[in-house]
Amino acid sequence: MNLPRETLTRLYYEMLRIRRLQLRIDALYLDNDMKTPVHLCIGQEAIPVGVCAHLEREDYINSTHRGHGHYLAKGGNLKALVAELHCKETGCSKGRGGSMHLVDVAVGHFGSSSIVGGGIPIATGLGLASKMRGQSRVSVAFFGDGAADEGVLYESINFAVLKRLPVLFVLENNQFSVCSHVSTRQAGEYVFHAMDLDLLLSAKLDGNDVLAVYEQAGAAVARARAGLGPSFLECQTYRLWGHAGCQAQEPQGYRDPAEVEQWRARCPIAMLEKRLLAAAMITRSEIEAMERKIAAELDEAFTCARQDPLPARADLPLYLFCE
Amino acid sequence: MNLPRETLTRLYYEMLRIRRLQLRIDALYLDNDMKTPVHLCIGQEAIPVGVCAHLEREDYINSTHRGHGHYLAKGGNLKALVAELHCKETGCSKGRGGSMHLVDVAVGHFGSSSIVGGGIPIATGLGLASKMRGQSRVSVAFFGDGAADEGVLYESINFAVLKRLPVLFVLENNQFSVCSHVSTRQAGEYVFHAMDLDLLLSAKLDGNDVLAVYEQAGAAVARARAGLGPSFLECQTYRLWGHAGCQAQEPQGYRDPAEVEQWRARCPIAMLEKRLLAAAMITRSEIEAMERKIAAELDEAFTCARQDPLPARADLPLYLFCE
Amino acid sequence: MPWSRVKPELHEPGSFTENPEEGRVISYPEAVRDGLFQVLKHDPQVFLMGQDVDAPGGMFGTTRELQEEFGPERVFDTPLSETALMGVAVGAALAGMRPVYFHNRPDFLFLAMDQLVNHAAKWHYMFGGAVSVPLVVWACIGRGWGSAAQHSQALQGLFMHIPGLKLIMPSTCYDAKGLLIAAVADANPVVILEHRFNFKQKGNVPEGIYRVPIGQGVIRREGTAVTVVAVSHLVLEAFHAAQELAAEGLEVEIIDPRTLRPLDEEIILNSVAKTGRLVIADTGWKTGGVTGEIAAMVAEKGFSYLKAPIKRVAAPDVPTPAGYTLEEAFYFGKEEIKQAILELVK
Amino acid sequence: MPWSRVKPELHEPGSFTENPEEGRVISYPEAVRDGLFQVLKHDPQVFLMGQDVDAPGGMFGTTRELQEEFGPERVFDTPLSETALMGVAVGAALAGMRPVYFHNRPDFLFLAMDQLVNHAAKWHYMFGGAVSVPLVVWACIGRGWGSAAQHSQALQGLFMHIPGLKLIMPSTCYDAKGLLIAAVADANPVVILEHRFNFKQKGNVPEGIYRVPIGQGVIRREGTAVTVVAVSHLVLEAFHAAQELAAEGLEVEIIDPRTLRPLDEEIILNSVAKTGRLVIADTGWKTGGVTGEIAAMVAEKGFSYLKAPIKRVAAPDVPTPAGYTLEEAFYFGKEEIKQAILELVK
Ligand SMILES: Cc1ncc(C[n+]2csc(CCOP(=O)(O)OP(=O)(O)O)c2C)c(N)n1
Ligand SMILES: Cc1ncc(C[n+]2csc(CCOP(=O)(O)OP(=O)(O)O)c2C)c(N)n1
Ligand SMILES: [Mg+2]
Ligand SMILES: [Mg+2]
Repeated sequence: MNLPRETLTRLYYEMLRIRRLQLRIDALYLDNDMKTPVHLCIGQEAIPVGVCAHLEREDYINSTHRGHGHYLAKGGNLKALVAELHCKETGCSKGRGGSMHLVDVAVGHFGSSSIVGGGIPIATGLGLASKMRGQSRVSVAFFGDGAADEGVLYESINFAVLKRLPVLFVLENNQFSVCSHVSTRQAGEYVFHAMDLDLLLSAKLDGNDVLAVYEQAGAAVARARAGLGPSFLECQTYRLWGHAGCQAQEPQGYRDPAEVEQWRARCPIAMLEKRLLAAAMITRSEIEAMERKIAAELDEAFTCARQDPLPARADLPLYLFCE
Repeated sequence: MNLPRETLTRLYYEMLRIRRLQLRIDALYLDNDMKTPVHLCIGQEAIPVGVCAHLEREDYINSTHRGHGHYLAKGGNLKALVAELHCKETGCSKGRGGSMHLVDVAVGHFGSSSIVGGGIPIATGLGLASKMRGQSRVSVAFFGDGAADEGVLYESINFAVLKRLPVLFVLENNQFSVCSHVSTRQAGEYVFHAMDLDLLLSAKLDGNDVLAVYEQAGAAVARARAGLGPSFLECQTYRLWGHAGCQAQEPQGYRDPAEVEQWRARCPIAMLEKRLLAAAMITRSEIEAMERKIAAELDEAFTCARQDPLPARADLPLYLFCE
Repeated sequence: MPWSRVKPELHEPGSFTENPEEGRVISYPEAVRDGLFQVLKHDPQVFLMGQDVDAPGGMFGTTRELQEEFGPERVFDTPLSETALMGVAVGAALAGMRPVYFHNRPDFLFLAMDQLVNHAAKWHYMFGGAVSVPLVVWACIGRGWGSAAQHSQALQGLFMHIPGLKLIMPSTCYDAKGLLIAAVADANPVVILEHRFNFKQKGNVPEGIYRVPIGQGVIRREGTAVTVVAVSHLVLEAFHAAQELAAEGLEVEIIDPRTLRPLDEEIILNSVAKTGRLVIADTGWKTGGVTGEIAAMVAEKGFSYLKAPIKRVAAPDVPTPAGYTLEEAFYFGKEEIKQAILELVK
Repeated sequence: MPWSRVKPELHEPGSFTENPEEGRVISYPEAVRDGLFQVLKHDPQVFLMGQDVDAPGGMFGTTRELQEEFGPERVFDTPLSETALMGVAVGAALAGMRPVYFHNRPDFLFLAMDQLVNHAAKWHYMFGGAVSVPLVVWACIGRGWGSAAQHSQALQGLFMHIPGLKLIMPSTCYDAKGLLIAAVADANPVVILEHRFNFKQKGNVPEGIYRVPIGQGVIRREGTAVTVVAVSHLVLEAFHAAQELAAEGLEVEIIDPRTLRPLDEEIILNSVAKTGRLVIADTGWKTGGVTGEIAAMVAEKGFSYLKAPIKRVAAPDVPTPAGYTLEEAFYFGKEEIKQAILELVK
């Protein structure tokens, strides 16, 4: 908590904003206006926010199918995101990508893959470009525990370590890949924690505590900017919603409702709110103001998105090649 | 050295036999009778011999492009190997595979891949079959330091650990992948050494000391048979010959001749011979007898191979599918 | 995944499935599940692996409760390690097991290509017949609701090119079960590509074990005017197109190859010999795909039969777009097939 | 690798390379190296990565001493991590670098298919043009000395099927350099498949920078009797076949597409319009490959021109055998092309 008030309230605001967007999506999803497979990160907001708080506009991130949080935390355009969810021409991917394929090059977001693990080497390559050009840009790969099953993570970390690339490998361990618990896919700790810390700075932390994420990410980003090489941050968290779609669509029987409740009690936003209020660093009315601001922003984004034009069928061939 | 004399002389004999075969290939290669890309394991004989000494006929191994040693150490048919090098119908792969694709199912050798790392998951699958059937068979994956760059190793070890499969991952670290030194491909120790030993028994050992290999492999095989799970053995060694072809064909300039000389002085066969002679566990005349026996065996194999029939061009379509 | 659920609907009357009136009628996913159930029950060497095969939904219902039925040793979830696990399946098959490896989407097979193409497909040949790989790889082509470029690829054109692989694309509930059982009984690596749109069907599916021969096509509808070779769910689209054209007095013959490799060339050539006109419809990209091979085969071996150019109805040569308006432009069916037929006869 | 060395030999007289008499004549590997040298020299965004690109041999000579020339930052050896490193190249390309990724053999690309097909090929489209991937992937098809099933695959048939990839297969020293330079200048992912047999050539190669346009075929020899579309080193084989047939009074037209995707359909159709007869020769497997697509394209768009069945001369549908007698049976060239031509005219 020994952070400036502005920083703390900013972290709170960013998490709240991501949460509100997703609850809005959840509430409207069954209207079928968003014909796109959404993967909500409700409960996991602390990770993108805590990490991206250290990033400059030109720093790179790479995201996943569960990418709304990363996109917003990095400063991605909200209206373009909501329009994309509505498959509109005004969407960040012009309606060609949908929820799983967000992009905003203006803020260093070069596109998210829905192939699990697919973004990890790409983020590594963005880091390589930064280093080759002698830039101080860092590159962050966000990925889940399912992606950590893929050999490409081992290969990418090895390459990043070998070249001391300015890359953060941020594992969002929410313990599930669809309905598959991590214990049915991995035994023991991730081996990367055991690497020589000088080669790979690694840490395992509470991904629902935004301050813990903020602190560790700060060290990792500083290390990367200093040219000392990559980091591996395992953030333990939990998705409170189902794997895909809205809450009403979650299949039952693959996880214990009691477990969900325990994690609900550890909501990253509620936890920070409690501490901020206790420390009198924020007031209820300030929070309400934030809520109003976000609600207005969302109202506008959704209104526009609904009115925005759809891609023309005749434009199907566009963008196959870059001229 | 506290092993029975028979075991020690057997280890010596097996290494010598592999060495002599390869020197014979080297000597004859430029005659162009063996129109196949040979990858000799001269200097690395201790690893296949030390490991396979613990294996039963029905245990599984999987090998690589540099597979002559594994094939012989596991008990593969010598004449069928030499015939395969000559692309004959009598070859272990009927002349369809060549030097890089050896097989002898009678001794649990289910085929070697020339895709680096390709055999690692296959060996893991053979181990899975053994476990599913409640058999005590173990499965050994031999592979090099180049293969250890591949993510499939990480994935295969994770799966073997997860299912506690009876698999030995035997890394023959000869420090080179073709002309590329391991230091240009890997930084620091292989992460697998850092795994919880109960999950993955790991060891780093002198791969030129057959007794060290024998001892560690013994522990790993016992562990596998007891159903306790996989092992990872990093055997440090060196290939005294070039990557491929005969000695005369080795390109110059990618490694220091002095380095080669240092390793030549650590020839696994010479080292064991010295110790056996010193301990009076073997005599010069016994060694000469071995040499004569091997020479005769090789003479016969090469004579037959030269006389054996070539595959008929008309048989090209055979073996596309198993009926 | 919720966004890829489908609700079964009975065929409209005139369905081409085997005597839809009599016998047991079940849904397509149930037919696949029944096939899996039979092979797991009758052959102890068979096991089923794949991500979430043990999930409540059971891979669109095809694997529902099979783990409860046969236990976690024989039906198990896997890590997301497609490369290694394809190799694991190859290794188990080499030892004589009969792995059935389920994938949610063909798109993910790109991670397993090395083991599937460089290893499984070559092992029997490369070792002169000493070993064999009785492996079944199953994946279901996605479509709709913004599945987009990485969750909707119809990759039969790639697999059809690989010697050593067999390639199956069923179009009916009956075949889905019968071909799956035949694939598991086959001593070679077999790829089965399903299509989500097939899953809407219900059809006649006998109980117990039966096999549909691999490499044998079937005439779904007899006709004399034009031959339509259609793949997977497009067989049904072609069937409906043919019904409408019959009203206009145009009799279209519909060939369902059922297996693309080996391809039943004879049944196609015989039909073209009769009609002299050929339309080929495939869900994959047009360029370099299935329609290209079938057209070339006929242009080579049945040229003298042809009275008109060969028409190909296939996916536009672009990645699948996410947006539904663009999906409408990308996908095709009855109307486009009808159009192609009419262009050939006018 | 020693077993895959080649010694350059000058074309026999009658070579079709651009005015072989005048100008600078260098070997094929030198031509590729010259292309790399030029792009590395003139564009600081270009870098070269690949296993053993820094080795003494220099990837068959194509990368010889480039590291000494441009330093280890811009020309570097890589770990054997084909999956990740293709993604690394994609990421660097997204940032605006121009990676050139060399592979010893196309066979190894099966490990990189996910990044190449699911990512590189789709990135520009999937994000509505917001990003692009200027990436060149180079690999050299192996042949002979028992290269066998995993070191000899001619995979153009697969890459030709993928929207979003461009695919180049040069057949002359001149084009090898000019197309490489064009590929590096292209803003999209481009796959270049070389063939070891091309490396035996020497030919006329101008100094400095020049580009051969991607998507433009060339007539290697004019003729009126039969059109032969040949790919890569088979262009030379076809050329020699044509020379022999000319003696018999048969004038064969030879089309070298040079790029398979985009394919220069017009040059092929125009030629068939003239000759009415078509032979297609490709080093890849016959079924579902390049010859299938080209044949289908003509059967669709140039049907009325055809006076005879289309003939395909392609690799037998089996994995490549190791033994030299079987290699003789597997591979083909001048004689088989000649045979196909004669069957069309008799
Ligand atoms: C290579 C690959 N395999 C499987 C899938 C199917 N799939 C989509 S999302 C998902 C879950 C991934 O889990 P994780 O990486 O932990 O991310 P999370 O959904 O938990 O955020 C899976 C398996 C895929 N998209 N890509
Ligand atoms: C996937 C793959 N990448 C590259 C190659 C080319 N290649 C053949 S052998 C070899 C060296 C492999 O080194 P290592 O695994 O250490 O085995 P060693 O040759 O040292 O025994 C390479 C890179 C290949 N065959 N497969
Ligand atoms: Mg997860
Ligand atoms: Mg090595």
